[in-house]
Amino acid sequence: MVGASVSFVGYVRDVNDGAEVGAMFLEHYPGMTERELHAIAAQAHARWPIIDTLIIHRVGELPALAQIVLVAVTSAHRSDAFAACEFIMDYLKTRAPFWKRERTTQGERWVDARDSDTAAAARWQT
Amino acid sequence: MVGASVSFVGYVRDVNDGAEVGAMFLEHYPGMTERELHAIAAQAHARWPIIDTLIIHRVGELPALAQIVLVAVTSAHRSDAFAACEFIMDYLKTRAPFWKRERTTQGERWVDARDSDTAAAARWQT
Amino acid sequence: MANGVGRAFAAYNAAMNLELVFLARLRERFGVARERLLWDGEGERVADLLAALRMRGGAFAVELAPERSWRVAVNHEVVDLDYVLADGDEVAIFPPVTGG
Amino acid sequence: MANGVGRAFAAYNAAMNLELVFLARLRERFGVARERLLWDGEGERVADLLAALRMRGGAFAVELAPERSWRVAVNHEVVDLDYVLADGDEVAIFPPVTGG
Repeated sequence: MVGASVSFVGYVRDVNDGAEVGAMFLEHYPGMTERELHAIAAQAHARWPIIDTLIIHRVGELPALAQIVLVAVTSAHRSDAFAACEFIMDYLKTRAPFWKRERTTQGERWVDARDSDTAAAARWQT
Repeated sequence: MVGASVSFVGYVRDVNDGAEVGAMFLEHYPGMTERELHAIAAQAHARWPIIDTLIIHRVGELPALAQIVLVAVTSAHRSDAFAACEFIMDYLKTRAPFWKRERTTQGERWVDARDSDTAAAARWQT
Repeated sequence: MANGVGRAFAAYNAAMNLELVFLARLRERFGVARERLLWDGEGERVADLLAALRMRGGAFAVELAPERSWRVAVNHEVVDLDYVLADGDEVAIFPPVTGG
Repeated sequence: MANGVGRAFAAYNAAMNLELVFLARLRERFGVARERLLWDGEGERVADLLAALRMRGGAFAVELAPERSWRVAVNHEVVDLDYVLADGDEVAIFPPVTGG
């Protein structure tokens, strides 16, 4: 029985590493990306007694401040929904095949992977 | 700049401690309850670099499966929003002046405080 | 004691007006939600007021027994038993909270 | 080697058809998103294929250098350099992911 629902929404930043970001292009790998999202959700279900998960990730051209990703988790008790939602986001950032290219005032550039995201995902590997 | 938004919704359980719950009455202490919610939000702002918080808590008669509470937190980075949202919920459960009375198939009863909620709130006191 | 009248009154016998608020289960058991009390009992601490309420017997004696779980807030802020009351205080007594 | 033809073919010189996929920055640098390759090079491991791609020089040599960051997936699953390729495999090479 659903007692708790936790949801996360991520947005396109309008500033990153000092440059103003006007838009972003999100590339994915059709087939592998869907497979990876299912695998991430299955891992969350194996770790916590959660009821349902929803992952929506946009691809293609996105303007600054647009929503990129939604992760929603329902569970009987709130601590499981919080943990599973944060786990899914940390894994999405480091494992799901998505690549961001920013269009800034200084031109276009591919976004590099962040050490902080890798560290966040590593927390769950114990 | 908002990069992340985490929100929590709590629902009226339709089963609790083995009894079927048809509805719930939520009592509050006008004046003190509002004051306590502001204090909880202020604590979250003092602990994490978050941008905004929203707390909505319903009172009065609520049917089973109705939404009781919404907590939403926005921040630049997702870990701050997750932590602050869970912190606010843990404190709401143990400090905010709300009392639940359930109407079950076995009659009406006031809900007792849960040890698990007290333990969850104690996590943040370090 | 917010004004000269209050201070003068207190000088005689520490009498003060208190607004008592009972919430949730306590409100139901006592059959009262709010009560205006002219408090001229012994002492000015919260503990003294609670002792006086227990003297009423019945549900007051049962529910406010020291081993039961209740909290006291004065003017919307949780206080402990040594808190010293003042004229005009709103004193709320309630069971452990169960919100969210 | 999914069928008899493939097996017979492999008996001669281990030749196989591979579908190469380049993504994101690598797709841009190489100027190609997908490439069908009849692979009859030395060895059947991912490492052998990468060595052959580096021999093309240019952006391939630069971007696929061992010290650069890239990942390889075969049939949509990330693999390491010792993974043994088979006829019909889809081999994707891409930079570290930056989703969410």
